[in-house]
Amino acid sequence: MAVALAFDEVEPRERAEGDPALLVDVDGFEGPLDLLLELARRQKVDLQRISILALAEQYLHFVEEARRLRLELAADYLVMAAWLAYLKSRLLLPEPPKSEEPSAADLATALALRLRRLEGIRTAAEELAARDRLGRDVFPRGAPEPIEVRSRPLWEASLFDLLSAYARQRQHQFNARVTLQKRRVWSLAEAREALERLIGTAGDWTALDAYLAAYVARPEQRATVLASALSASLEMVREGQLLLRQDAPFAPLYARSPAAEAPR
Amino acid sequence: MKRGHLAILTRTDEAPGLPDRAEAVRVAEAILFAAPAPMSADEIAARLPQGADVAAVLADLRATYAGRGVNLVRVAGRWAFRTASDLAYVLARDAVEPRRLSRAAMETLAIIAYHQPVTRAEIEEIRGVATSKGTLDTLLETGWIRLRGRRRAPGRPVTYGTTPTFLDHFGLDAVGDLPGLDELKGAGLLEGRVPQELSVPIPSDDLALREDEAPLDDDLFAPLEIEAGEGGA
Amino acid sequence: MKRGHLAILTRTDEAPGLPDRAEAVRVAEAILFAAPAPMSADEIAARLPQGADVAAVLADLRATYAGRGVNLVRVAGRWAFRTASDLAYVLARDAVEPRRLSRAAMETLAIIAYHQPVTRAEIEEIRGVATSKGTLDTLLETGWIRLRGRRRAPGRPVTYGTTPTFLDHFGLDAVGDLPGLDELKGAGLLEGRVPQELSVPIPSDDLALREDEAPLDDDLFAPLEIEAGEGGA
Repeated sequence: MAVALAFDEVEPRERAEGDPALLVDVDGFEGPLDLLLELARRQKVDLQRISILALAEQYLHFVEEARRLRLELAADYLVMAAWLAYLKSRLLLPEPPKSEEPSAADLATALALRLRRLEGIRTAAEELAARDRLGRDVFPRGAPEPIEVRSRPLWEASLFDLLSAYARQRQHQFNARVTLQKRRVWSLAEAREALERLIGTAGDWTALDAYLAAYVARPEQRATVLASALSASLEMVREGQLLLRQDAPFAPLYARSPAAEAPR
Repeated sequence: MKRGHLAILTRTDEAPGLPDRAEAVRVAEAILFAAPAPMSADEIAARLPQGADVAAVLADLRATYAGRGVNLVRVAGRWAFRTASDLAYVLARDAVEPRRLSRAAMETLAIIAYHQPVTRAEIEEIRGVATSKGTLDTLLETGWIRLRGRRRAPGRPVTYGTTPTFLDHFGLDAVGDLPGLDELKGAGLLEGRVPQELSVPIPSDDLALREDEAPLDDDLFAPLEIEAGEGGA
Repeated sequence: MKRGHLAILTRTDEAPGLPDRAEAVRVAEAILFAAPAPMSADEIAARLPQGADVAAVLADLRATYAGRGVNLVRVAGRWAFRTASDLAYVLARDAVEPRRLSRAAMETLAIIAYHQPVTRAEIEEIRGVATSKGTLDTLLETGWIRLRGRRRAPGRPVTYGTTPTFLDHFGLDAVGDLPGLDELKGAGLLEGRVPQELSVPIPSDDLALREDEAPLDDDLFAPLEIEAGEGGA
């Protein structure tokens, strides 16, 4: 269905002078109902009291005019014209007594209703379009602040996890019983014992740090091991039981038994 | 008008019975200002201090902002702050001109809004012309209309309806607030030709399908093509 | 462009003869609300009614919003509406994310539970490895352990214990209900003979400090740092 009418001739459209009601300009109409509505409006009366007969005549006149101008009307305009011609004849003739078809008056009323409905929705469309529209007349917040999703940890642990973790610790200790007891402080006596073992085994200069590393069970014991070892070694040097050598300040300390032969 | 530290106090040792209304209003104000889209009263209530009366809080807030440069409005059953409409002239500079709908599209939209749920054939009957596929596509593209379901009738035509975005765009709380709806209804202009006994002459954008509507089912993505064949029926 | 009820707004003392201050405030309010980014006073001034004093308008607006859920603030010399800082929490949604404790944390927790009150050094002695600060922090975060006090001993190390939340989470009535070594063995969690000397002390999560515990006093917020220094002593 063609919505707008096409002109088959290039010649400028002729316009009936002086009578705008007969202006043959189908370009702006959207189908026959739209045209009918426009014609009805020109009757300048309430659509409810419109004369369908007059309207049908105007429409038919319009179509004739279009034909005279050799305008090609879309099929639906012609269908409407045929129907209106039929309606017109029905309206003019006396109503047959028991007809099975709807009466001419009913048909006219139905057409009027359709026109009113179209007009009603047109008005509504205009009112709708004229409303304060978002982004044209009213505006939302230009810089919305999105909801920040903060993840909150939900810690999961069962009593079983807790007990088995504890048991694991204790089990570890069952098995580790034989290892020497961990102490927070390495006593001088322990240091001396260790150094005496060193003298016994190492004939050559031995790096004290490396040797003592074996006694540092945990990192934080390093200080106490070194401190106690140093005190013990100084005492042993004084007693002539140990030789110490350091090549430069802060350089590694070496120790050996004075009894051993210097290899040099 | 209370300051932050006070507010925190109120939240922790909350007086039994009356929660602090002013604080609840502040919270609702903050939430609605920040929200990128309109929020339902329930969504707001979920964030208010316990026991706050969300309706009263919103009424307070609406009253506070009445007449201001920003107003609290209800759109699509939800709440949002919007610039006052009489200030459009100042803000128009920012406006990205919304796509102008053709007259045909605007009419089609109006028919969908006022007559929903409505089929393409019914739209055409009202307008008296065929509806081009482009018109419906354009409208679907705006996000203002949606395919609702299928009419339980021969050909099972797709039914169209409007969306909450439509209400938001046109500043409507509900389809019942459409302009001139009462006049159209009163004049009997909303009654369709179709199933008289089922037709309720009130538009409905309710998500629930009507009795005479069936779900779209799986041919969701090709409804227009399918419906196109129905025009002549 | 003035609305009827605007008079209500004229709360700001408006000098007669000057351009309508209230209207200028409304315009500024709407512009700032709709602005996608903070605006300079000059940009705002360019849109205000002729002759409006932008500084006064902004001062008015700032005063109006002071103490509300949304405030007018200056950001880098520009103006913008921002959620009141004390309400930041309403703009955040807590997503609960299930997380499991690391093995080290679980073991540390178990030792704290069984040996409380216990110091970090004691935990390390039992576990045989150093306990990272992160592990204790994580456990404090769970809300299952707490700093109890300080051991009356050289270095005054912090003592740890469990909280009522701990009992609640693990479904225990009291810490005394934690199964002993024999029971753990009975449950198949331990193997071998339980050495005599490995008895488990009776744990206490009593709020009252023990005789060998002193209160945390005022260095509450730096106990871990203080304790960290104690390792080498």
